[in-house]
Amino acid sequence: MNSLFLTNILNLPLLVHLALPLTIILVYALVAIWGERKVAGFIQDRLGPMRVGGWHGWAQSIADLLKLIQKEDIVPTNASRFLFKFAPFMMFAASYAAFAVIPFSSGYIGSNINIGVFYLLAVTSVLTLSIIMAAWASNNKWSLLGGMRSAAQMVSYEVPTIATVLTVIVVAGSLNLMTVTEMQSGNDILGFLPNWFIFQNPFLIVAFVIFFISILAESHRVPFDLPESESELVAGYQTEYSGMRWAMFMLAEYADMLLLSLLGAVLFFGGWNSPFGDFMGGPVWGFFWFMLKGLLLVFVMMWIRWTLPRYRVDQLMHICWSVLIPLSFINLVLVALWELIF
Amino acid sequence: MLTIIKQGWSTFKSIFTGMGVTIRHFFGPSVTLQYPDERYELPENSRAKLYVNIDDCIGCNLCARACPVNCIDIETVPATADVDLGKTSTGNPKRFWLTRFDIDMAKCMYCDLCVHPCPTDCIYMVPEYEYSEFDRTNLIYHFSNLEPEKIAEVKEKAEIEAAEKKKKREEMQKAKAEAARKKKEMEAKKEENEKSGDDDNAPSKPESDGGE
Amino acid sequence: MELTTILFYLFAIVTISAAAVMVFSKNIVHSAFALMFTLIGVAALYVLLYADFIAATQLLVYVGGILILILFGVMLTTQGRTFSFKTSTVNLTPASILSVAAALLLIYAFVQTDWKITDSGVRDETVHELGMMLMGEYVLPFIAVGVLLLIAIIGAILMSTRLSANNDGEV
Amino acid sequence: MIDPGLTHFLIVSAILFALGLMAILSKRNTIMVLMGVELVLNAANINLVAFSRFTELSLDGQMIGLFIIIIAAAEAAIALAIVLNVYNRFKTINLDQISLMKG
Repeated sequence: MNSLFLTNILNLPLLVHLALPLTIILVYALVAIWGERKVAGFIQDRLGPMRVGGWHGWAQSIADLLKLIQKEDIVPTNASRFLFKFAPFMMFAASYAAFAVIPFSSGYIGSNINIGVFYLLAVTSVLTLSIIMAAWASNNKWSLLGGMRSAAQMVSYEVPTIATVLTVIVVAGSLNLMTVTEMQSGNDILGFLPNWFIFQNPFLIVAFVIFFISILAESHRVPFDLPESESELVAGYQTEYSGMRWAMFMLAEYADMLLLSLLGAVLFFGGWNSPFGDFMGGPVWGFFWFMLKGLLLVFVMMWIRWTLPRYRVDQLMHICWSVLIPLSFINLVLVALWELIF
Repeated sequence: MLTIIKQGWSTFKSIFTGMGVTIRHFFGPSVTLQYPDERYELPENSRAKLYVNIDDCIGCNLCARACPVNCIDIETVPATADVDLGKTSTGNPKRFWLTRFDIDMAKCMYCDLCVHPCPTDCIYMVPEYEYSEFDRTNLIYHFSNLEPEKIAEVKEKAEIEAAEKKKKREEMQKAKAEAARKKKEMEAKKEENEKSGDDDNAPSKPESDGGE
Repeated sequence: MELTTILFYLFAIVTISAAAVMVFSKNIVHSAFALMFTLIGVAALYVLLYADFIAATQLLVYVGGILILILFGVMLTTQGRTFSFKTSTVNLTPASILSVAAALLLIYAFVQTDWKITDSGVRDETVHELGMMLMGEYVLPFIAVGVLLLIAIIGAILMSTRLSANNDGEV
Repeated sequence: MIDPGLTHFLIVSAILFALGLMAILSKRNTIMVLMGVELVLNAANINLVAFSRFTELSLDGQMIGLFIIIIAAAEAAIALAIVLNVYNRFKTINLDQISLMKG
């Protein structure tokens, strides 16, 4: 396996590498949007979409997509046209680019570079800028407020995210997500538990909790969905968008959600490793396990969405700066000590 | 430090409690209906759409008077003497042609006040709630079951009869007036006679009213 | 022609044209977003130079940090409610003469110099080596930079808090 | 097109440097000047990384580039805090208008 970014790009069957994560994202987004509505329905003792496509309305997202494609593409009169049109694509490009370093199974990773996680975090930080871009270009005060909130939120929560990712990196000793996953194979802990990082070190459980809260905030999920809090800001930075551009935003948000969930699955839950040792191993089952873990985390995100109310902006910042950040740094030190001693 | 830990613990506890509640509902049964496929059955005495059993209506107008929003509009024509409209199922004789019995459900406020005064229990609410329309005028329900020709015929007949009756009554009144005048004259005469003393004519019994 | 060559020219053009847009744009927010393209282009150039760690750092620090700071600065310091944040240009002639002269001089120097090129070729594992160097040879600058960052954070926080405390005061 | 060598990268950096200089010299807005400074720093950084690729400087060049990025971050934070203070004091960040010493 080539370890360098550039040579990797040059050697591969480019189209396959481009198409594979894109297909995964698109299919996932269709399923997840339908699934989110179903989860919402079930939790509220409803059934959710039931009509399109027969069994439990499975074709609802496809119908929605077709509707969105047909919609008129509206650009506000006083908007900054180029930035307005460019922002959704940039946002999707940023979250799509980050999928390059996710090891989908033992047989497939987009680019097996050494700086894996670091690259992922760097690329996703572009998301923030594209949100500000969309917000400012819309020339709408709700958009701008939502965008500014979002920027503040994402920049703040990047700190605990990176700190918790760092704790895992301290344990694993590698930034390469493939290597990190390979280190978690086997079922040795207490004889039956898989060798996942979350079971290896008690402080990594704390790290996972912090990480999960931070990715909730980073992907703008309830209870941290202040950038688009409907009751205050209409729809935040998406207010002026319609049709396909709005769909791009939704796609990017869902892709971001999946990306961070998959990152959590790689870092804490053993990536594509089967929970039963060699049973149901291999690349294809690896992909199945990996997506299962990622989608479970996505499901928990949806579950939380229909449980908790939204935080206030100051509470949000308080949670980040005076709880999560100190806790994550203390936790980093404790994890390092644990690794040193045992 | 201790308070912070306590606070954190209570935070997590409450979050997990809430999540427990939601997951229970997640696996619980749905309480909604798939509307166009399934429908909710309203109880029998629910207040929904108004219905008039026109065969039982005697045209007494009580419901229209009871209605606070004037959504019931009734026009009746008295039946002529030669037709017998029969009786209602409750035994009341019907004496009017119901040429119009319109209920404007757009105005109706489902107060149920029109139902109770009805002597024959012919106006009541039925448990039906799907009657939305695109045009407001479609919400005016016409309960009268007479065809326009019949209505015209009935009206004509009624008019003729009314005219006859009127004539009769006029005549009668005239007769009455005549009788009264005669009586007066007679009385005056009698008085005169009494004064004179030789008249012993009994006062004639006034003619009774000729109306049926 | 190799793909790297095409990529180099592509990113060089993107970098330079975005920088030009940044300098000559009338609207300061447009300038900031043009700067973003420049920074991403520079990051791509780093990748072409086999410096993947620096490239990612560039993205994380510049695009995800400094640029957002700059945008916040723009939003917080622009008076009025106008959507267009205009900036004026002064000293256009001397400035352009000076910068064109600087560019020509630098290019002349770069082209004329006989560089001693030792192509190190494809380099694996810059992260590992960089980490070793940071903890070995460069440990003193590393600590110094850490202290500098800490001071910068404290200073920035202090200045901003004084700002909000003095908001309605005498300053 | 020739394969990019050291000189190509240096030329790109030279042009970036000139554009940064242009922004510093010709703009009145403090934040625009700051952005010009970032451009100049990036130009220097490209040079260093290019040297590390093509000359004996090796990884030391990248190391210095890393330090420059870190210091640029610190500089931007402090500079923007200063700009905010200046704005609070003068209600403008136009460099020509915030001079107290009328010379």
